[in-house]
Amino acid sequence: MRIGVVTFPGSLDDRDAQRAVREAGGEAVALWHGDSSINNVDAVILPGGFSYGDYLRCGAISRFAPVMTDVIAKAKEGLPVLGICNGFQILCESHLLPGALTRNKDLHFICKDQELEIVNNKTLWTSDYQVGQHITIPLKNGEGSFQCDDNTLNMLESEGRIVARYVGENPNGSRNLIAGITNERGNIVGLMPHPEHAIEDLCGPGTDGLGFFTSILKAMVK
Amino acid sequence: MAKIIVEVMLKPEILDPQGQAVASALPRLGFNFAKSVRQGKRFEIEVDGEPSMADIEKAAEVLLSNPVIENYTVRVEK
Amino acid sequence: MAKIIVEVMLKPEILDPQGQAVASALPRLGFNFAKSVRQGKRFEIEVDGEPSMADIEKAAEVLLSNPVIENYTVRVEK
Amino acid sequence: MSLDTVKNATNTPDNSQPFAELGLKPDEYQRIRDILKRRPTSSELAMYSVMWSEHCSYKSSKVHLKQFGEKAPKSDALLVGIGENAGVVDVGQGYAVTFKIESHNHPSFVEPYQGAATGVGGIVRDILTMGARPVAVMDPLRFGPADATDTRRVLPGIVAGVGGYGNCLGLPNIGGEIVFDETYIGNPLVNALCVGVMKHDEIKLAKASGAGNLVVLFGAKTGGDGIGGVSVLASETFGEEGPAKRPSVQVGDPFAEKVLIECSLEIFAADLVVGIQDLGGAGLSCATSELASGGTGGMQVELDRVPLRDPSLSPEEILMSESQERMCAIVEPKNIDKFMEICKKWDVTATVIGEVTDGERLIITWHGEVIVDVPPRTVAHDGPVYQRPLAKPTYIEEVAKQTLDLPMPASAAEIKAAVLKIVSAPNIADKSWVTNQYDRYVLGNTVQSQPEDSGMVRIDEETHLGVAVSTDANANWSYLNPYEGAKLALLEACRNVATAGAKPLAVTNCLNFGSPEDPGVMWQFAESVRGLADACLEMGLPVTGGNVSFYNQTGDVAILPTPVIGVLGVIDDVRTRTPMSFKDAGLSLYLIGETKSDFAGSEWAYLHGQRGGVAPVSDIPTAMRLNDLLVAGRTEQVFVAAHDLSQGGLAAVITEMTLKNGVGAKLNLSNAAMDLLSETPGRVLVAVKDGAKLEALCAKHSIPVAKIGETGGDSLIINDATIALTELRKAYTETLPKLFS
Ligand SMILES: Nc1ncnc2c1ncn2[C@@H]1O[C@H](COP(=O)(O)OP(=O)(O)O)[C@@H](O)[C@H]1O
Ligand SMILES: [Mg+2]
Repeated sequence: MRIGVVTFPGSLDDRDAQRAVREAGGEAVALWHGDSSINNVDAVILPGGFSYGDYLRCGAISRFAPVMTDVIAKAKEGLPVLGICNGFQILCESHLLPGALTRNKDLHFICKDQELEIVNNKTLWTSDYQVGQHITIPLKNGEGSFQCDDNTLNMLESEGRIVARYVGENPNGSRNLIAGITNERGNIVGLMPHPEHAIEDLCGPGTDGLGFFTSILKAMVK
Repeated sequence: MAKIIVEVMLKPEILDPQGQAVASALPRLGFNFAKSVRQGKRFEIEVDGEPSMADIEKAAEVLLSNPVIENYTVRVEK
Repeated sequence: MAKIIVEVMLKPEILDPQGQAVASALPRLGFNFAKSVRQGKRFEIEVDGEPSMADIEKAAEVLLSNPVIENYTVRVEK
Repeated sequence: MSLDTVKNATNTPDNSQPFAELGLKPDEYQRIRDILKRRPTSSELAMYSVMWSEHCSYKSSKVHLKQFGEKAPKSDALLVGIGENAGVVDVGQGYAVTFKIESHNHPSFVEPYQGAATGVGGIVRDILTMGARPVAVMDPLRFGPADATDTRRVLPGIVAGVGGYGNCLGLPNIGGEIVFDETYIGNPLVNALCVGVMKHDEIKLAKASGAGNLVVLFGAKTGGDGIGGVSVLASETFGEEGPAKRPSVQVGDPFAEKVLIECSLEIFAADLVVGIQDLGGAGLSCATSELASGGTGGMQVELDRVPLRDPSLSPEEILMSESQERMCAIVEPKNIDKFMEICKKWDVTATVIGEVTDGERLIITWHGEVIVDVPPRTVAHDGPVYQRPLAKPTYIEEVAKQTLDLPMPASAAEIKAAVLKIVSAPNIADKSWVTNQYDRYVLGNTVQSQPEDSGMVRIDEETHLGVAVSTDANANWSYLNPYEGAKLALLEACRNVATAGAKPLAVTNCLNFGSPEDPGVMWQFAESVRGLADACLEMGLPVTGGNVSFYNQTGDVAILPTPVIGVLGVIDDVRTRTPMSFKDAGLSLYLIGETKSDFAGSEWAYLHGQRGGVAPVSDIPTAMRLNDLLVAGRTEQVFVAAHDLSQGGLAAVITEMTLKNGVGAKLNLSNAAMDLLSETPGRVLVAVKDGAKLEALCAKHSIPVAKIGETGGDSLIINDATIALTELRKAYTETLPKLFS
């Protein structure tokens, strides 16, 4: 199973995403923002970071990277894509996912271990979790507040497209405590917290994040 | 050489924590004139020659603003 | 009810990484009209009654802008 | 103003020049004329003035810093010593680690966000310049009183700046300090530390050798940033009304730096540079003169090739500009195409601005005319050296005579009140309001970060080799006794590293003081350096580098002498490190080390407005045995948890240990007030399963140890005083958010 991890200028958690893929038993393939294609990897991860310095709007400039043309086209045909943090922002800017991620309500960058509830395990990236399962993984961003209009919110809720919610106090002002969402088809997932930083006990809050990576590997052998 | 101004503001229904922060800071400093504050972006673009307004509108729409949460206005400054 | 607009821009001599990033992104999207881009802030302040312009100027200077690196302009919108 | 060429300078020897405005003394100006055997051109004058400033030439501190070299213990671990951008130590398995602290105090007072941000950016480039991949940062900070209005302006900005820049670079922040004291109002201290890792054969040096090799400037374009800043900022004391000369501040672009880091590391990996230097203080003046004098001496630069952000800059300004995110490399012609290719890949502007030449002169031209023709050593290294007058300040004897009069809690109610008072004090209270604004996870190798005693990162995923770093200063003790204060700061930093189980290996420092023109301040400085050098010698630890920041004073009020000491330790298997806290009930709590009545300079004394008394005196042999004990106890897995006692004493430590995992503790103390609040150095609180094993270990290292309680429950019980953890947590965590949210 070859999972591509795209590195944009300013990507930071790309190596960590690759490590997570390997920990889960997959093969991590480094993709470059300037590449014209994703050279037939089976899935793509858009990693966290500050691509293009988060200037203008997070993900607004990366969205137009050459490689994104191929990512967007194939994602629409069902290619599994996981956007983590900055990757989630890029997916929203690319309109592969609805809504947008805006400044945290207290205007600070937040780095903390965040409890989440998995509310949809039908996506290609969450099948290894139970619905209602609580996991704790790092949240670290300055613009993680999920915002959208009421219609979009109702659609996401009614179609069960919310993947994970924050548990406890709303850390950043996201509507309906949304931490992650998916598209109709369930192949594209955007998640604000960082599962790739919760894959070993030593350097993160446990291993709760590994499920996102094992899920996709299982989904692809099926 | 002309200067183009693009102003981008969050849509009214979208939460604006920065504007709110300013609104609540003002009274603390003894300024009580503000009923509400919204914070947005302002771009000053220097252009040479006569660029097509259509181009600039397009750039404002696809790059400088995010239609999901923001509105924009474009004007040429004399 | 009047609306006050405060525009805050980095002083010309101060580096503007955001504006630079936009300026270099535009051509990649096929927009070649921009010679330079500066990005600043725009505040829309709703006020009731007739606030003293002096107050608003003061607020712009001490809170809305950072005089060390930024300039501001204040105007009332009809 | 017409171009002042060398020819012009020779023909107009008597033109008067503004050397004083540039911070040069008449005799310094005369020396320049003697060196050049003519008057300097305006560009040469700019270079000399900025390179001979306090900040760049260390003219007041040099004679004292020498001791770090002279007294230096011989250490096989030291691969690169003082004099380069940062020292490099061998940590085994072929790995080399470089680390250094730098200050950005005055700029952070003027513009907190940008000052702090560019401070981080500067130290990271120093580390990168050594050929290393930066892997972590730390930020020792000092502020005025927590409730002072200016602190409310400065602290949030500085914290946002440290985070804004470091987070965007993808460097985990693994530690630092936050201390509040009146003397820092108007003089906040922003010290930034960076750690970098490389293989031995990847070390790079700042030297321009090999005639015909090319001088390449790459990174951001040059603008008017902080022109003269380096001399003005670091050499002019602040008047009452604020900074005497407000510099045009430098604005950082962390994205540009992140790209510059990746670009440089790819260039290093392809082995495309002969020498490399970052552009920090003094910009091109520093980079060109240091590179040239680091090599054979000859260099020719065409200044008009430098890519400009602001085309109106004059040659003098280009030489002095402190625009951030720039590097200067020496590249063999055969490698230049590959070099440019990599820069293109990363979208980094790179320009050949000159070449290395035979001979010993640095020659800079502007549109073909020679505007600089100097022996580079005279600019970079032969700056003035001052023997500043020293005088022991009169306050030293006075404070030593003062006897402290402090409340000593005895009853259960008093004990409870005292604990809640001290753990809610800004200096002791929970700092997560600050540290939660820093990314501690990025790069995926952070084993320990705040609030552990030291930051720890894994440097090899297969072998689990890692390093631990701690920075410490106890300015209250340094104020009472600068010599002992510096020693005690070193001992504390070492202990913080050893507490986690890492072996102390090397030392860096950032010496923050008032005006060197004040003999009393100069005495504090000299005593601090002497203390640190003596302690390093006795402990066999090399000083690998550091930084000096003078003029931290408002009017004639200087900050407390604040020598921030950074210690790097190595740990062979990070998986076995000793954490600061326990998760289980039923463990025995032992206090290692002896508690005396040490209240001078303590937080308890500070809270009662008393600065006097006699500081503790360091006991280095015992401290070294304790460190060995802590490392041995880790290897033999004797400890479940261990936490170093420092500011706030046992009261602070037991609070942090119980609240970390929400497991309570019960302590039986014979002399509650002293046991809880005294700050006797050289103590560690440990939680163990097997007390006998611990006692044996302590006996073996002949260190006193005593059982003082056990873990468990949902409160902290001290003799007959009971504090519910919920109440303790409230007191400990509410302070900073209340002040700064
Ligand atoms: N307090 C100090 N202790 C040890 N070395 C120091 C100290 N202050 C400065 N140095 C050393 O002097 C040299 C020059 O310092 P500096 O000019 O700050 O270097 P850079 O400009 O690269 O930051 C460096 O090697 C630095 O480590
Ligand atoms: Mg340097």
